[in-house]
Amino acid sequence: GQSSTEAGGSDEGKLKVGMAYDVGGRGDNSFNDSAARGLDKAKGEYKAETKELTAKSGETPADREQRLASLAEGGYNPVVGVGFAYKDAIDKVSAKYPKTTFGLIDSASEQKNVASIVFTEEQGSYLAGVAAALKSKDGKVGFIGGVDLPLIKKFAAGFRKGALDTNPKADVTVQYLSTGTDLSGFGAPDKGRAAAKGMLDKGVDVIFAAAGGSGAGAIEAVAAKPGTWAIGVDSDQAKDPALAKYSNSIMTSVVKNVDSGVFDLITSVKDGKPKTGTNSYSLAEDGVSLTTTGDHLKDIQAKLDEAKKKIVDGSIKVPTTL
Amino acid sequence: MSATATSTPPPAAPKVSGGKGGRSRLSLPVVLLIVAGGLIALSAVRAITGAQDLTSAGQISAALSMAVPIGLAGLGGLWAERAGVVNIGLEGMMILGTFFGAWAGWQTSPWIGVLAGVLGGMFGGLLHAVATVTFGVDHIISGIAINILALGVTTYFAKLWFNTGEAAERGGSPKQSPPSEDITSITVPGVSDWLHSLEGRHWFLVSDVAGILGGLVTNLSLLTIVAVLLFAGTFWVLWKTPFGLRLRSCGENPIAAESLGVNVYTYKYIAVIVSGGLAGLGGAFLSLVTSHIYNEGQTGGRGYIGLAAMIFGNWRPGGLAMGAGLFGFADALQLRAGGSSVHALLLLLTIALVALGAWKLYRKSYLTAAISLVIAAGTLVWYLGTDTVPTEFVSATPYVVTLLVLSLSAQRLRMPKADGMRYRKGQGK
Amino acid sequence: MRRGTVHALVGENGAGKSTLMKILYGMQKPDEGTISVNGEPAVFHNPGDAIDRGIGMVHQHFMLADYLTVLENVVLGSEKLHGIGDKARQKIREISDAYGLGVRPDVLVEDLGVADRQRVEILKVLYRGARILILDEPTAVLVPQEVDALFDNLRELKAEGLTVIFISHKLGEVLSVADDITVIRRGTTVGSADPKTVTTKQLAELMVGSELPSPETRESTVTEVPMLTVDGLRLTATDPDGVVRAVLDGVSFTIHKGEVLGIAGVEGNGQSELVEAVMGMRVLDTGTVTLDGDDISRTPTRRRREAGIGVVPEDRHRHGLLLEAPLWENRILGHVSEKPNSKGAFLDLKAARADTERIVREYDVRTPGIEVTAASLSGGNQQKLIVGREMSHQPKLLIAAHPTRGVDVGAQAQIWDQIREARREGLAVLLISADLDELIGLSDTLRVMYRGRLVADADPASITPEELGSAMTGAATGHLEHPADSAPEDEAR
Amino acid sequence: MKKFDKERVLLGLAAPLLAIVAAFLVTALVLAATGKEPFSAFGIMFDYGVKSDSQVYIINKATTYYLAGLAVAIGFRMNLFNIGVDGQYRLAAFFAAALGGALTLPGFLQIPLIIITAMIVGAMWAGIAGVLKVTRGVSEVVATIMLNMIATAIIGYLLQPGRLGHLDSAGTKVSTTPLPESARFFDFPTQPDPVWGFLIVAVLAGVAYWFTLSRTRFGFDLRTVGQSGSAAEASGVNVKRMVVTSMLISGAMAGLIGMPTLLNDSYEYSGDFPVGIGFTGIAIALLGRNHPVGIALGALLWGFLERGTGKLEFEGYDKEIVGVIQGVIVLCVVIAYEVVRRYGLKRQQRQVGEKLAAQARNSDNQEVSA
Ligand SMILES: Nc1ncnc2c1ncn2[C@@H]1O[C@H](COP(=O)(O)OP(=O)(O)OP(=O)(O)O)[C@@H](O)[C@H]1O
Ligand SMILES: Nc1ncnc2c1ncn2[C@@H]1O[C@H](COP(=O)(O)OP(=O)(O)OP(=O)(O)O)[C@@H](O)[C@H]1O
Ligand SMILES: [Mg+2]
Ligand SMILES: [Mg+2]
Repeated sequence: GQSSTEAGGSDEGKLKVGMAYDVGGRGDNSFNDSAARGLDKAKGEYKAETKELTAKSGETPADREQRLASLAEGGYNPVVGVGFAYKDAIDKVSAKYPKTTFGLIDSASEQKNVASIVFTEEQGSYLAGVAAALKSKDGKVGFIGGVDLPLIKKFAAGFRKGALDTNPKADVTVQYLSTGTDLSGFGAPDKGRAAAKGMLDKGVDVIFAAAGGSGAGAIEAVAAKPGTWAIGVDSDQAKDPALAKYSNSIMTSVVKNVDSGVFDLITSVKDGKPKTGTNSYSLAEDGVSLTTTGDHLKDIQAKLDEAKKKIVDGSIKVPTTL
Repeated sequence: MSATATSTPPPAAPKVSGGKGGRSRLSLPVVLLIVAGGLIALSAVRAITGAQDLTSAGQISAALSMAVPIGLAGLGGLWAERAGVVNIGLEGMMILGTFFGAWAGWQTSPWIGVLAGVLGGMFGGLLHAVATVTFGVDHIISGIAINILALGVTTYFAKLWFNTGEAAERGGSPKQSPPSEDITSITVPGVSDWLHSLEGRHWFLVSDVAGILGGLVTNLSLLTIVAVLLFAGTFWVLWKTPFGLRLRSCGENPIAAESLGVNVYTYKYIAVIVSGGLAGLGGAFLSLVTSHIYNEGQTGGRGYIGLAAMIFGNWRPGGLAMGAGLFGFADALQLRAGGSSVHALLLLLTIALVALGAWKLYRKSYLTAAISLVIAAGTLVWYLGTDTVPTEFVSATPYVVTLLVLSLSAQRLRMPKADGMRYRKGQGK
Repeated sequence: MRRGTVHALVGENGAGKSTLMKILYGMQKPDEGTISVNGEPAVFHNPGDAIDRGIGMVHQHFMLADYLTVLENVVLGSEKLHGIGDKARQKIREISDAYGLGVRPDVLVEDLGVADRQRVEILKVLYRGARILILDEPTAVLVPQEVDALFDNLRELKAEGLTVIFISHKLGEVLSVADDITVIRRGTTVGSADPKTVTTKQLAELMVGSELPSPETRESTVTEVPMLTVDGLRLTATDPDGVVRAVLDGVSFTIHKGEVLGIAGVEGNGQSELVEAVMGMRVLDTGTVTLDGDDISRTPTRRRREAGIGVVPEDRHRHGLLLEAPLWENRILGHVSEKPNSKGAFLDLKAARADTERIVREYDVRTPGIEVTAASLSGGNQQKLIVGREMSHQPKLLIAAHPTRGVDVGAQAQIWDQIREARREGLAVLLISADLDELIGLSDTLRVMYRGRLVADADPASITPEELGSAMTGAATGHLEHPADSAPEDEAR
Repeated sequence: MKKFDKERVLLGLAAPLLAIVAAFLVTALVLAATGKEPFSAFGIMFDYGVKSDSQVYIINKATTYYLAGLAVAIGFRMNLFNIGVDGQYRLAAFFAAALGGALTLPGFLQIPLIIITAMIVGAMWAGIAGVLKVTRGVSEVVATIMLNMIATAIIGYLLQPGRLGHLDSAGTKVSTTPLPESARFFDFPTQPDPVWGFLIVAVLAGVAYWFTLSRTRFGFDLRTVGQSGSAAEASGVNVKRMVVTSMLISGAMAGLIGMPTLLNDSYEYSGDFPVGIGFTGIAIALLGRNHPVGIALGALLWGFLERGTGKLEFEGYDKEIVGVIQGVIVLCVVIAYEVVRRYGLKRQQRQVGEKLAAQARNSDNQEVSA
């Protein structure tokens, strides 16, 4: 029979950007939203035509391949896969569509026509660790990870290192909400809250929650106890309308500027010089950073800048595993 | 079904004890004794290991809030199964509860959210009743279908209702609702502080009791109190009122009930709808109390766990409460302190196994005794040789415990006799 | 029907007695016709309506919830009368004392024997203040002594002005207790009789429209060759409380080729367990079972059946049939490993179908074909199919548990004939039946089972059902001698 | 009798068709109520679903679903509710992937080894529930639910760098060591995408399922237990052993579920290995009424719906509607089957009664006239 995409055919000249989001998609107030911001910017500046598709939970590699292929076949170029789950799918699909540039967020592909966009989460987390250690009264700080995935462990490792480098006597508690392939830890605010309360009960007074949706629960628990701080993740959580009530307890958020990664990629394609290889967005190029909403970091900004400088110049190496 | 009608009389060999003697129901003093024994052991373990969190107010309070949704789901299961309908659709009804609870909750007030959650669950219950009672579909199959449907519907409507317009501005997303207001929590003024200071002393037993009581009087959500009342209310309604007698008779022998003028369909409908409502309330509790938002996948299988807790509790509210408490306790322990508290529990497990072994030795079942003692030795070695337990094991603990408990006691459990059977009006011979 | 009388309703199996009573009790709706109570026409939509009009029914199969207490069973549905608490308990005691029923309100029904359950059923009806009492085959499961006790109760009720409708197949009983008799056949009234003048024989002929067959075996075919030997059988069961009880103890007997051994006993005294033990469905605690010289005590059921044990189970729906499967699959059931049903590990569907056709023909199973489900056959035809199936494999031993229960007279005679014929060819039969006439008529040897033990034996040529009955209640043990002179009175069914 | 059968077939088809029509009606209502145009949505799904690459996709999806449906159906035929297919296949695929990644043997050895490992692991995991049921009386429903959770924990524990996990170069994804080339299953070189070779295994599994159940003594015994445990026991089936055996077989079949993905697609087990297919299998077994052909149709329908709704998103619909369609289909189908089953039974009883009555009348008349 006829193939679904034969009609496609790419009309050269017009910039068409295809986005394949991870589970959650646009509107997740987090990672995917950040990517979407990059897309929106391109849409505004370059009048790009866009198509956005979203993964659903429990799908197979084949589903992701299908999603990417349908975008590529539809003439979208670049096609961006948001999230490391797209790695294998992009490896395969990019081989089939050599003329299309693919963007892969948070993972690295060896294919020629793939631009891998990775972030040094551990560096951002390191700064969070520094901030936490400085703000904590007696050095007890906590890390809540949604699921014990390597990506989350990167956050944990950086945070711990930052805290210990700042205050060698710091006590860093690390807690994951679920483990392995059970991803419920990313969507269970009640668990985040219970874990945070457990830490608070033990005297922890700064908690960094890299736990997706569960982080809201942790922030809520922190907000209920005066004199304690929460650190958000992925997007500026102090500006998250869902957390507006607690924004005064959110010291800062470690953000990955996926939007600039996405926008840069789109720009490179538009300019006819598509990026390839691994593009690392590190602290140096503000690929990761701490937000300053609420100005809670003012008093320690100098120390943070100093730590940042050391990381950038390489005198501090931040580990990626615990 | 004629099996229920033509009950064979029991073998006529003389019974050791006539009448009620020897029934597996534990009397109140025995239960209290067991509870006291458990408390002493727990307290001793806390004292020895220094895992203070085991009985802290925070732990108990967290355990309670983790236990309530499970307990409510289980209570839903209890209602349905007491009327003879197995409800494995609790999970789906809970999902409906989380969804509708949050949906109404963020727009209006949380109490209206609670109501919406209950109604959502009741709708699921109604579907289950229509399928199983009116159409006679196998209960498990209908339950599974409802779980699939509930997930599909909520996922679709979440995207439609939470990711647009005002909802999106207030922080909604395709997977998440905007937050709703708090439901009032109460703390018993002086008592709570006094207990808290007592707990801080780390005295043997006293501090443990103080911690537990403290957990029960601090920051108690009104909805938790409602849940506790529902437990008591369920016991009263099902065991102390004519309505409850009729309802239970439908689970024991619907044909007999029918022959006495009980409209079995009506009671089954009521029971299953109430069941859905309770599961929905459990869901609403999740999306309105333990968190203020709906999240996709938020129930995380709690409906199934509730069912397990109910079986664990031998189809009785008291036992169910204990089962749910156990799950809640394990969950909270894992989340609050992870490996170290559970590591302390290894010691408790060792003690329990030794006690079991001794008991079995006394009862002359040497094999079981030997097995218990060997496992006890194993856990002791494990305890001494490590200082934390991998989190994966911790998270699996409640499930393993459930399996163990069920395999040790399943034969003593007694479900309603006509539970799960398809009943048709007028099928009696 | 007159007030204050016992009105008996008789008719063969499936005549429509129970159906009629269910209509009276509001459990089924009549297509046409009217019911009048106390001269007023009444329409019952459900049992509740009937109860309101003072009609109470004790069903052929007990309607009790095992896990509820007697009190709960009694007050269920009539909680408005005296609540469900102490007042109700008091009332139950009162009624129980008034009619000498001896019912204890707080025991679980599970723990009661048959006779006690029946009294609970009667109490249930009285508790509701019923003035019209329907008893559907109340005596089927009782031994004669219990029947007498029941009749005493009935007479007392009658004296109180209650009306009793009494259904029974045991015509002797009917004559002894009834004031009026109505006979129905194929769903219509075919006559009435006066119990003072009519004989059981006349009544029986009225019922079936022809002469009654008798189960009597004329000539003896018993040989000296043992076919089944059961020795020192002991079987225990653990109840939910973990208490271990012996359900069979010290059971020993031998059945020879060509012999029918009848086991009498009140239901629930271990007969079912004995059958299961011989079939290999239960693991013996001690004892041996020998079939045709081979020790089969540890042999699994399948192999025992292959070795020549045929079974007509007591509950055909539970143990003998796949109700929703076609007849030919039911023909395979239990003999899947034997010819013609299979070759090696594979089924031989063609041969199985063909053989089913043969059984249907030879055993006169009334069915339009072999593709219909077993559920759509009538009870008697289902039973014929089972008998045909079991006989088709030339069993050495036939275990027949209530082989004619719920079967009409025609089919009954046919089944008896088949058993006799096979016996002549050397079949050994273990016969268990609640129908004492069948038992006495068909058996070569009789044993009585009581509380898991064989407590008495008797010679079927001389024993009467009454004597057997007293042994069944444990009142007599050992060899039951019958005074030689008095010829057994024909207590036809 | 022939006529009888034809009507039965008609009745058999009536149920799923009714259910699907009902499902589309309900979905149309939902779409319309939420302000979307339903009919063009169905048009899009259908047009897209019949395209050649869609067909490949659907077939590949259906391969997995079919195996899942079979695994569940084996239990259902026994009246056993193996809710644990989900945990069984995940655990099986995980261990098979770990083993496959660790070895490099010639393909003809390695592939069977991987498949057999998966089947054994799946069987063992299901067997636990079977053994607990027959020895300790634990309901298989509860036991398998618990085992699902425990399987998740075991995989979580072992799928860590340093244990059986392997961290990718970007440091973000753990998986088992990828299978070597030799351990990959062949593809059918269809255009534009290949059809997975594992389809062959699925078809064989279906044939084996059909043959075993309907043509062998073992299958007869199994079905007997499913229809009436007590009758099976009396007929000489060792019911306890049968429970364990069928749990083992169901688990072994569950072990195959992850294989198409592992051997034809992902070549490794990682955190994004598909989850929840066990539950999809339940839906599909219900839909296909435990019949090998029915399950195949159910699996294809599921694949079609998922493919079609993927396109819907492209056209501005919400693809989550697929969950609604699937849920409604399942609920409708179980109700429709029950109604039809009951109607069929009643109808047959009545027909038999009438036929016999007619026969009886005829013979009566003859006697009278004689
Ligand atoms: N609605 C109906 N339509 C047709 N036949 C029916 C209907 N209801 C019952 N029957 C049949 O009528 C017959 C009467 O059965 P019933 O149980 O009343 O007999 P019975 O006289 O009580 O027999 P038994 O002595 O075995 O108890 C049975 O064959 C039953 O299947
Ligand atoms: N609604 C109906 N209309 C007509 N016939 C029916 C109906 N329902 C059931 N039957 C028939 O009535 C019979 C019911 O069987 P049942 O066991 O009640 O018969 P029975 O009269 O008790 O016979 P037996 O004396 O052999 O036990 C079957 O033949 C069945 O096909
Ligand atoms: Mg009757
Ligand atoms: Mg009958």
